[in-house]
Order: sequence, then C-alpha cells, then structure tokens
Amino acid sequence: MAKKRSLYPDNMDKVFMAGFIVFEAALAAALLYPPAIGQKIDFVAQYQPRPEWYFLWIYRLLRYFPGGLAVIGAVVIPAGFGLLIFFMPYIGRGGNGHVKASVIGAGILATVIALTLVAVFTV
Amino acid sequence: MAKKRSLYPDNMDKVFMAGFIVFEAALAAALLYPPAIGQKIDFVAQYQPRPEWYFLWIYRLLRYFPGGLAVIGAVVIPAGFGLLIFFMPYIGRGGNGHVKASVIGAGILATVIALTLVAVFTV
Amino acid sequence: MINLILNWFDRRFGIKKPHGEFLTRFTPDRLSFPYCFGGMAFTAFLISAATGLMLSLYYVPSGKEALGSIAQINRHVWLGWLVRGVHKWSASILIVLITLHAMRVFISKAYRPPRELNWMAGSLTLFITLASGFTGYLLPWDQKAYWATTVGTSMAGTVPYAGGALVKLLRGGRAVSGATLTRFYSMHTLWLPFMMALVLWAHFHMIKKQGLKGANPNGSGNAAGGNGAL
Amino acid sequence: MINLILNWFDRRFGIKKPHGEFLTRFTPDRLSFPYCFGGMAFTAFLISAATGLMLSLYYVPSGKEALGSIAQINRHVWLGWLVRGVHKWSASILIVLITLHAMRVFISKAYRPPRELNWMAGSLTLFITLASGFTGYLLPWDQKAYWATTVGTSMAGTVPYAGGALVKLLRGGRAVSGATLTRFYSMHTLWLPFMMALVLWAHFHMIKKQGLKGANPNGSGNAAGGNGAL
Repeated sequence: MAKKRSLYPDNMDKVFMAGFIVFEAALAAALLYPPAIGQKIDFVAQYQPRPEWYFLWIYRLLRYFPGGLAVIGAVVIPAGFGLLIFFMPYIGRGGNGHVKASVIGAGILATVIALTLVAVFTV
Repeated sequence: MAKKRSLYPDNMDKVFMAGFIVFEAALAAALLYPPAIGQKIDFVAQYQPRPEWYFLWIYRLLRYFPGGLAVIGAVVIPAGFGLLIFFMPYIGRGGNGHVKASVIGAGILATVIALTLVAVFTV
Repeated sequence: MINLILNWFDRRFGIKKPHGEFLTRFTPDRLSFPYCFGGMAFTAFLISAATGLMLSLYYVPSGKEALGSIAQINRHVWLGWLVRGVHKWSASILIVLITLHAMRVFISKAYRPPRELNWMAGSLTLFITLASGFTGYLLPWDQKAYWATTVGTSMAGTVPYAGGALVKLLRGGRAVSGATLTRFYSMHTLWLPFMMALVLWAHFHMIKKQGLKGANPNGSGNAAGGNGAL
Repeated sequence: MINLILNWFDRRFGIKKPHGEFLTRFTPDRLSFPYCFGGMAFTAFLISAATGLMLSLYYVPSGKEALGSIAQINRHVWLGWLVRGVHKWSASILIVLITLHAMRVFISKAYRPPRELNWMAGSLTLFITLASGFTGYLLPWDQKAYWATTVGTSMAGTVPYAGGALVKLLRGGRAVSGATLTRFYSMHTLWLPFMMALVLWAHFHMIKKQGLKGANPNGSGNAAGGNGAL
C-alpha cells in the first residue's frame, strides 16, 4: 500500500481545487446561459411545458401509461426507483448481494438516462 | 458537597418540566392575549406608534436627546450598552474585575428597566 | 426491543459516546432552577422556529397581500390564530429568558475566562433575537408596523455622514415600502435564523467542551487552561 | 502570530481536537478524483444556499409581484442576473455531482453495512434536492413555471382514492394559485433547506465516526462492528 496521507495538509490543494472547479462551472454556465425572464402566465390556454432536464425522464415515462394506468408512470415507477435507491444497502448485503445491487442500480440509471435522451431528442 | 448527579437520567424530569413550562406560558399568553389584526396603513398621516415592550426603553431614551443630539439616544447609548455586554468578560477579569463588571451590568439593567417603566406609565 | 433498535442505530451513527458523555458526566451537584434558564430559552427559540415554519406556509411578504394573508391566517387557517399568537409571544418569552440566563451566568461568574467566548456567543443570541423582533414587527404590514419601522429605521439616520445611506440600506429605498418588507422578511426568516443556528451551535459546542461552571467538584470550575474535564 | 490567535481561540472553543482528528487521521491512501465528488456536491450546495440568501432579499413570492421582482433582479439589482444564473445552474450541478458521488460510493462498496445509514442519508439529500428543484421551478411565476407545476402536481392526482386530496394539499387549493406559490416558497427556502441541514449534519457526522471506506489500511474498511478507527 502507498504511504498514508492525511486530508490536511497533504490534500488541501485538491480540496480547494475541487471546490473551485464547481464554482467556476456554475459561474461559466450562468454567464453563457443566463436564465431569461419568462412570459406572463396565460391562465386560460392550456400549455404543455417541458420540465427541467432532471425531470424529463418522468415526463417521457408518462406517455407510456395513458389513461387509467397513469399512476404507474407518475407515481409507482418514480417512487419505486426512490425506494430501491434508499434501501440499496439491504439489496447489496451478503455474498452476491453486490452483484444484485449493481444490476438494479445500473438498471435504474440506464432507464433514467435512456428516457431523458429520448425526451431530449423527440418533441 | 452533595453527591454527584448526572443530567440523564437524574435530572431529566426537571429538563422536561422546564421545557413544558415555557410551552405552556407561550400557549397561555397566546390564548389570553391573541394578537389582533391591525389597521390598514395610512401612508399620509404621520402616526407615532409605540414599539414592542423590549424597545420601549430606547423609545423613551430618544426624548432626552432632541435635535442634533438624537444620535446619542438612538445609536450611541444602545450600541454602547451592547458593546459593554459583549465585552463584559474583559471588564470582569482579574482581582476586583467582577465588582466592576457587576456595577456596570447592574447599571445597564437598571437603566433599561427604569426607562421601560417610565415609558409604560407615561403617555 | 427499543434498546435493540437504539443500539443498532447507535452502532452506525455513534451519537451515544460524545453526547452520552455530555448527558452523564455533566454532573451539577444540584441542577437548581436558575440553571434551567438556558434550556428554557432554547425551548422558547424552538417554539418560535416551529411556529414560524408553519406561518410561512400562509404568509405573503408583499405590500399588497401581507395584511390580507395575516387576516387569512387568523380567520381561516385551522388554528392559525393560535400559532400566530404563540409565535408572537414566544419572542417576548425568549427575550426574558435570555436575560435571566445571562444574569445566572453572570452571578455564578461563568462569564469570565476561560468561558469568555461563550458569553460573547450568548450575547449574540440576544442581539439576534432583538433584530428578529424588530424585523418581525413589520411583517403584518399594518398601521402600527409601518410607522414603528419608519421611526425605528430613521434612527440610523442620526449617524453623522453615513446616516442617509444606512437608512436607505435598511429600507431598500427612501421610505419604508414593499422593498423594505421583502428584505425584512428575508432577514427575519433566513439570515437571522441562519446566524442564530451558527451561534447556538458554537454555544452548545463550548458548553460541551468546557462543562458547566461549578458543575463538577473536581472538574473544570477553576481550571486555568480551559477545557478541563471533558 | 496567527498561530497564537488560533490557539487562543482553540483553547476556548476546542474545535481542533475532534476535527483535527478528522482532518489528519482521515487518511486516504490516495485521494483520487472520484473521492472529491462528495465535497464538490457540498460546494455546489453551499453556492445554492449563498445565492439563494441573496435572491431572497429581492424576490417577492406573491402572484401579483413575483414575475416583476424577477425582472427587477435581472435588470436593476447589481449583478442580480448573475446571482440568479448561478443559483439556477448550481442546482443542476448539484444533481449531477450527487449522482456521481453516489456512483463512487456504490462502486467502492461503501454503501453496504456498516455504512447503510449513511447511504440512506445521502439518498435523502438527492430527494431533497429534487424537491427543491421542483418547488424552485414555480417561483418565477411565468408561463412555463405555472404550467409545469400544474402538470407536476396533477401527477399526485393519479393516486387512487387519496389523489384529489393530495393535489389539493400540494396546491393549497383546486388549481395552482398564489397560495401554491406561497407554500412552494416556504418549502423551497425554509422546510427543505432545514431538512437538508439536518441530513447533511448526520451525513458528515457518520463519515467522521466511520471513516472513509478504504481510507485506512488497518482501519474500519472491513470492521464488522462499525465505527472502528475513530
């Protein structure tokens, strides 16, 4: 094994660097893509807005469950993913638990990414 | 000296009792003297309101410093009291420091209480 | 059974050891009534915080809607009038209790070194509470609130040279207006509670480190260096 | 000189010992880049908190004034447009970084017992962040915000039986209205940050107790009982 290093002072440069990168990223994004001022609300005309990118996958998911099945896309799957993530340590316990957990975790991640991409590239 | 007692569990009853008293006091006060809904603001007519009881002493103090001296009652004395309280440990240091600090502390408290009472019992 | 659950939790969370020490080795000979003022003040603070969180769900800090939303809370929100009353009264109780607590600390000479930093932290809680009272007073946006804030903020104007700028900063403009209400609401609900949380954390942290003065016969009461027993 | 002041402070405050242990005994063999994601996520959170505190001084959570106050921030408040931009972007960055951090923890198997509670705390930070994103999206009170929230909250209506009541609870009425804005603002600025503070405190507390997985060769990496080294 390598020699022991402590967080302070050995790795302090990395800590500051990491924090700095985050700040710079937020600043650069804000400078390049400043949020606009939106339009006044039209309370009458129904309007189908796209949500923020991190909710796009749910927005897309809803389409696969029309009518009475909507609850599956709107609540069951998102909440199920949340619960699976929350209780992941119990799935990953024991001998080949980590394999099971990896499959489930990768599955959730892949589903969310795939749906997001589909939503981004379709109207 | 008395035998040692620990906060838990020996004194837990007192802790709960003390918290309970505070809650009951706030509840009783709120039931007996519920705050009313105030009147609409009249932006034109000057109106001399009385502040909350804990600022009454400053309100009274202002009267003793009319015109150009107002800054003494409005800022110098209240801020001075604040600074004296904040730095009390440095006044109280050393041999007879506690006596000095006691005189100053009692003086501040007496001034505030006296002015509050004067404000309460005059118009 | 409960112990089993608590112990399972504690093995992972490890709260018992540091706070267990606090709870059990923190041994006042007698926990007399004046020693409760600090804890009681903290209770009053928690009551303000909890009731404030509830009120914020219905209160609108806007010149056009504030008074109406207070009326709404008083008349239509379930138990709204009571929550508002408790919030208002808990501030008064808090100020009384901080003062009593400060007197107890002063009389038992616990304000002196090595506990001077903790006295200072404590005095900051008083100043923050007073500032919260001042900013909170404007929020109902009624006749009394408006003119009391006009008078109160005008006091900063007595400062030579900087006065005018200070008043403008406090009010967010020449006169008390909706902009004043917005910044007072922000101070009252975000900036001041945030400062209070930091100061209280430091306050309790130092109590834990230094112990209660006079609490431990062979402890830190007169230790020159400071953080004796714990 | 600086050391003298720091030591004076530390004798009274006593922060060095507990956190000194954290800083110096917390010895990763190598602090590789993926191990930074957690700290970077925390930085992003601090940036949101700081910019949010600033925005709250000017933003008015009222149906009649919200959009106008956003325009005011963008056009007239000094650097307001930039602070607003950083606030908005920091949320996206935070979500990406929490995800990356979770992947690092997962891959290094640090989510498993005895660290299961800390994984759960971490997953709560993700859920709270998503809830903050959802509630924050309404605050500009513009066309997109209004209808996105209408669609988003209507999703709760798909729940059998309780759906209608849930939607009404979220919206504070039948449709999205000023009452929705008030409660979303309260959630976004008070309730959710308060929860986040609690969860993050627990998260860091457990890291301090349990150490980093794989950080200490003879430490807690595979200790059955839990809080090994520290």
